[in-house]
Amino acid sequence: MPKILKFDALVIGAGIAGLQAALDLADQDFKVAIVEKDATIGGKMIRLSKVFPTLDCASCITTPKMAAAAHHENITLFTYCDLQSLDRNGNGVTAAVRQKTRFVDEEKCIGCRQCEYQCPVYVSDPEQGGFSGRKAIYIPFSNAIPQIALMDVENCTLCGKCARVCPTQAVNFFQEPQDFLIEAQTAVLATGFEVTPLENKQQYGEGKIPNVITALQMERLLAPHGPYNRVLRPSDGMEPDSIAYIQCAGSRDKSMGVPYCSRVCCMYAIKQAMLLSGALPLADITIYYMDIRAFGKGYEQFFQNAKAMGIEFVKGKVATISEGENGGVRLHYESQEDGGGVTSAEHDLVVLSLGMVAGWNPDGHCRISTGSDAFIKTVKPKIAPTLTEMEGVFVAGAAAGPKDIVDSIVEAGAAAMEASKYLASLNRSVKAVA
Amino acid sequence: MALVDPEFTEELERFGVDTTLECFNCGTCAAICPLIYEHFPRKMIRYAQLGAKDRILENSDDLWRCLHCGLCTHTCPREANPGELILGLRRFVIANWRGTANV
Amino acid sequence: MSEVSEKKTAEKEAMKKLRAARKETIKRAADKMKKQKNAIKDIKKQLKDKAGTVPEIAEATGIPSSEVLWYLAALKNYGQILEGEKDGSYFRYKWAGNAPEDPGE
Amino acid sequence: MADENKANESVSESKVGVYICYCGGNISDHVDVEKVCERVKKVPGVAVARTNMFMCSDPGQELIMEDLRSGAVDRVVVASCAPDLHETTFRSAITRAGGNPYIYEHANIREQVSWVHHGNVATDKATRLVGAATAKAKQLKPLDPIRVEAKQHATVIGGGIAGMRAAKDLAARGFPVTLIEKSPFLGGRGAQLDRVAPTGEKVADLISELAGEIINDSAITVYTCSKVKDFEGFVGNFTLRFEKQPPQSAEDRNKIKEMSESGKGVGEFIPFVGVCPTEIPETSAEFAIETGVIILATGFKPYVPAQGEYGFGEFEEVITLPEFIRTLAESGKNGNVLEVNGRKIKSVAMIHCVGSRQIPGVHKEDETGHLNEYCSRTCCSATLHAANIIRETYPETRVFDFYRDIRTYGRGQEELYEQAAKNKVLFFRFEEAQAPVVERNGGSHGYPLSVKTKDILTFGEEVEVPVDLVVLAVGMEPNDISDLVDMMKLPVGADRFLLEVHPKLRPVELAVMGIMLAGTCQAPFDITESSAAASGAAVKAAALLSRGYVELDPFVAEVDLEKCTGTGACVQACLREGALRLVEMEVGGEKAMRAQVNPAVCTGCGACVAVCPENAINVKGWTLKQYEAMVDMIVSEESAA
Amino acid sequence: MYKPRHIIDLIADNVRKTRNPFGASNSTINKWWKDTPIQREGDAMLFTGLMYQLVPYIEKSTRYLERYEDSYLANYVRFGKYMPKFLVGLAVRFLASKEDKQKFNGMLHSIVKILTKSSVDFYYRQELDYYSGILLYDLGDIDGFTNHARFVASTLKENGVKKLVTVDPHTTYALKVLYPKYTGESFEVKTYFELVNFKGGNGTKQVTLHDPCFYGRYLELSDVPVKVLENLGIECLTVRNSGQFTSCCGGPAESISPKLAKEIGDRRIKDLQATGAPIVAMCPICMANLRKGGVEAEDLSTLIARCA
Repeated sequence: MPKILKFDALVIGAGIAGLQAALDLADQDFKVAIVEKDATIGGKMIRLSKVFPTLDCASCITTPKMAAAAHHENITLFTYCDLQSLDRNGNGVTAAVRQKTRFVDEEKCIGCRQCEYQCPVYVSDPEQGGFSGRKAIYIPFSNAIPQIALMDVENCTLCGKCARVCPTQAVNFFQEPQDFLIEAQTAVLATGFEVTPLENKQQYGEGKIPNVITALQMERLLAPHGPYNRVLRPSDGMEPDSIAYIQCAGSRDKSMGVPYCSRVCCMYAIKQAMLLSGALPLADITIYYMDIRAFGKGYEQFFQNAKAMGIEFVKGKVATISEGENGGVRLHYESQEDGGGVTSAEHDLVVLSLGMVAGWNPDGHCRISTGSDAFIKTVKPKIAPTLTEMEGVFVAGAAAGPKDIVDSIVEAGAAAMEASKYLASLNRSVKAVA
Repeated sequence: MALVDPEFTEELERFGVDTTLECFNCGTCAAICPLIYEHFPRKMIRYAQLGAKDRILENSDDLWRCLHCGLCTHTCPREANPGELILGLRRFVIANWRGTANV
Repeated sequence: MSEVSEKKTAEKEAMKKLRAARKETIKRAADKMKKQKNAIKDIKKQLKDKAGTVPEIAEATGIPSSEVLWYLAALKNYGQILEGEKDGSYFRYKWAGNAPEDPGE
Repeated sequence: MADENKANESVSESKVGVYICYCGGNISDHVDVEKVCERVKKVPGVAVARTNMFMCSDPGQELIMEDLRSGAVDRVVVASCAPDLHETTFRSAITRAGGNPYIYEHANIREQVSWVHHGNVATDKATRLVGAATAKAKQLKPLDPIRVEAKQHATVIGGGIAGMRAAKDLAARGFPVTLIEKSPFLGGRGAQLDRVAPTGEKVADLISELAGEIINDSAITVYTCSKVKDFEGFVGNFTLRFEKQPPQSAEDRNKIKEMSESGKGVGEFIPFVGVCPTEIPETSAEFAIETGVIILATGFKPYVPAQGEYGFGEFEEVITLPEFIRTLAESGKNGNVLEVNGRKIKSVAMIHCVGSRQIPGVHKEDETGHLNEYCSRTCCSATLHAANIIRETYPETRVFDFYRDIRTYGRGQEELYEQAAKNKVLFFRFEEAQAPVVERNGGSHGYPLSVKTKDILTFGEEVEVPVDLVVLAVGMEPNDISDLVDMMKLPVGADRFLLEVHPKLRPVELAVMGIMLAGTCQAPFDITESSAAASGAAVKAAALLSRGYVELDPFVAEVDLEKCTGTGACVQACLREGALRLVEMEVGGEKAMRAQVNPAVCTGCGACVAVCPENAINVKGWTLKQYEAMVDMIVSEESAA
Repeated sequence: MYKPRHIIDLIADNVRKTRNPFGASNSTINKWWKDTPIQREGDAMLFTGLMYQLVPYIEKSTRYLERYEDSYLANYVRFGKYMPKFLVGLAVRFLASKEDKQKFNGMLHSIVKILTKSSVDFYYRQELDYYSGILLYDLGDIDGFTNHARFVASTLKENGVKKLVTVDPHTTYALKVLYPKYTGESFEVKTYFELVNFKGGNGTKQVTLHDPCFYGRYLELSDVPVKVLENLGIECLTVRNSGQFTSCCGGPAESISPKLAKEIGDRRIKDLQATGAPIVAMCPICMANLRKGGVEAEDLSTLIARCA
């Protein structure tokens, strides 16, 4: 019989939406468990450079929320855990959770990174867009929470150096996954998004054309402790003079099975363009787009500022990308405004503004269905937008459709409100019975 | 330019084309077309949307540049079927020629 | 004393089993590590005396330039490479004099 | 003896820890952080000085906590971004390490240094600021926050969808709520819609449901026809006085008339009017409530086009989208052609971005000198939704859509756009500087108007569309709440909407503590987003009320009774009623008048400090001595390069 | 560029008169079966649609057209229909070389060999083997196409034909997709390579496969030949723009603008030559157009037959 842990509320996903929902519940003195599949909390946001439209550094906003959640007396974090199932159970829900193996004893590890320094194997680091290497035993990144190492067994030679150097004997090659149950009265799904797979658009090279990168990779190039600490072209380390953004590279395109708008790409492209013009003042930056969707508070003004800064906006969807001269990248598009017709342009570095696809499919895990866009279905989208088909289970952030950070945070508050109302209603009925 | 004639897209339905207005003019078809020719085929599609019959007839020869290779249709983000649209316009033009010849 | 050594023997046995079970992964990882070591050695050789750009290092070592950059980034991450002056559109990189030796060597 | 020494020397013995943040490069790109650290180490009283990539991160905070726990430091200076971002972050870290949160001083070397200075100057200025903070930190004394009880009650101002959502949420969570609405009806602007994009739900159903819950909830008291007259107090203890009066505005009277004509009564939804929750008052009355938190949900109003803008006001065939939505809803289907006022409409032009996305130099300011530079977020979907309804209900009515960018960003909205294309809506795209022109048609085409535009989609050629009707997709403007803004000292942005503290850190809170904002008083939102914002505001209120008390920073005036001579100058100077007064007390066996502070009311502005002839009053945590120490340090050589 | 109207009228006229676009009788063009014994009864009828047979004529005549494109002589094309000998005389009597005819006929022989080796129960009746009319469809002469297709479809139906084995993408698309839509008659249509069911063989070499548009996109059959060759031990190298994203050889433009056809063909050849391996095509039009760009592609049929 697996051990059972009891909480008032359960939050699935520790991205910005999940953290905010958990904090809003914990601040009302409810006991909250957060289950996160990744080894660190912080979600996609902690991996970003700066965020629109205020250009705050993403870390400046995310780290305090991460720290607040990690240290909140009412919040318990379960990182590197998979949600196996979520079912209704009496008045509440039961989640079956599997603690994945870090091969490092979580109680013992003090995050000193001795193991990491000693490990002889370099592995391409997804946290750095694959542009740099980490070791086969590692801490995800410097502001990760918790600061616990984990081992990448696929790249481990079992040389044992990490175990020998660990001051607390935390390395455990024999660790097994642990299953446990969380019982709570209510749950919030904040399972987030993934970016549109590159393979969906053959014309854009499927990731095989050098110097064509994704916007999330560009976030890393722009981030303070990015792989190169500056923006360089990955094929040969050249500082690019000309950078292009391809909008709707993973959205609004039925030919790749993503008909909907991903809502954030226009703004993040504009934001990155602004950051780039700061980092590389002499570089030409071009954004190829169909419609600029700067709809949020301050967004249109942000867009107009970018235009005024000299960032070039070209109307037209790029049709194909091909390898150009000397590591350059050639884009083919129809120039609509100057009557130029079909033309092509070469850039040193090209960024695909990929869209959002659902981060988690509830099918087989819980009795909640998804919309035609594969995001979690909501049942009262207008006046109670966080309600799902399952009683007492609410949804927040990009789990219920593409959303930017501001909207995700606000919606997380709304989900927390629904959850706390649900808790209040249960407690009242309990009282009434008593 | 001439007035917009919205009836035309319905006229085109006779020639097997019913997606004329589904195109949102992103330009993918023009850029992916192996011809690399001006704004083709979007230009023709846009004229069809506007009902600019005279423009289509004036430029009708361009329609026969199309290879009917289907790349535009395959990559159209709106599934507006630009390739078939061109084919439909060819039919319209031929009917026009032949109709005119009969007069 | 004997208890300790017993425990050690048991551990050794278990490790042996684990090695056997993960034979293929270990082989793959070890091959990768070997390739990395050679590449790092070559890059280090190039940078021992003078700072170089990515294309220069790639040219001298025969390692594709994108991989050279990857190694430099990874090594820089662990303090073994320093970024130097900019030369045209490229930066020069140098071996960090006081950095600890690569533990893999 | 030893203790006494310690007390006397506490200042010089303070062990200050200085923690300097790289802020990822935000600071370190311009300030040589390591150099600042080296220099600061030499400043007297600095026990340790450390740097970190992100001091606010967990490992960064851990550095501070570890030094406190080990006793290496007992005063903390963090040099990083603006204090409004992270001061509380570091105070709570100190608390977690067992320290008093007020032994903390913040040096802003981002906004005040790295974002405005570059090179050596930046490093030098940062050093001086950190030095000054260190000098002050040495003088800091542990303080206790002021704890005030919070009234277990919430007030929501505005009875639209957002206001109702917030009120219902808080009531369901267990707090009594007062809902104040200035009109006789609940439902707000939402009630003036019909079916809503993209789900096609009827607002009648949505508003009926919410209003029903509000009316039937005994925890919610609704005051309609009511306006706030007076406001005072502070978080947890606000007092609102408001007046309930018989409806006076023409708009309200019209709606009441429509209500009586509809034959519907209290509690029922009346299309394009709303739900009247309670009898309409015939006499005026004043009420006062004491409340712990206030949620503003004062909503928006549609932009009214200027005379002549796209022919508005000149041609009767030019109307706004809200007007059209109502017309469309109320015109009974009668054949395959839309009829408006008995006129057959065979061709409709819809023009986007009217009163939104205005550009200085291109668009004209309104009579108050304002331009709406923002996007109104909802009009694209609303327009396409209306276009679809026309095409699906009246297949012989053509629709022509003139846009700048189609912004169907939300879930299900791009599908609306696609559906419009499938419904054979014809789109034209124009540049902001070359807006479409609406003109009287020569009459040759049998249509009263024509719309001409340079169409980007047609390679910049001019196209002309003859039409019977032009619908202007007008944007949103905030309702005029200047009375509330003045009364409550609410921050307003350049766009005239209420301004949140921070769009991500505190998106639904205002800088005035205890006041939240919900819905379109903050920015244009659709109903989904308004509801989410309202619930988001409610949850902040719930957290505040569920604690039962509010902790305020102890930075309030403090009287040194040994120095006070009771001149009363401070009371005269005090800007906040009730914060300072003279009271009779025994001094040296004699009765005398002395100044006394009410810490819950005092805002720590320091006006009293400036006027006291005896230097007998100080703001805690910001004493004159501390200021002097800072100034001394700034000009001293110790903190110089 | 030639006036499309002239070309269309010419071709439509030819098809109407002779049931093929060249205005020569089918029996003049279709002679490949004469030296190959094939049964006249069986399960599925081999339906060549005359494409392989026509290519040598198309090739020669377009080369002729190419010479006069954009010259004042181009305008005389419109008189072609009044002088049927204009093309017939040039193409059929003089231009199509015996060598070429043998080459393309040889491909059909290979297909027969492949089908036989795959134990397909097929038959051939040259009098029922008609041109599909696809060119008329492509050119937009929907009436001309429909009339011709109805004739072909009803002739086949009348003769009890239900299953067809096709040999080129254009005919396959016409019979499989267009005929049901425009004539109301449906046949069970399979391309010959879908019926290959033998393995092994002697090839370990690599080839560059050029996917025709109709197989790649319209019929989504590109995977099939790759598998067939894989089973024969032949590796198909990755070509830039292939499968559903294949790039046109330029062939379809040849009747209107041979220059354009060549330009597009040359671009495609660059893609194909990038792999370094010999180029294999599976459509007679592609073969001809690649050849114009200087590439002698092998036909899939002869490759399979050779390596089997």
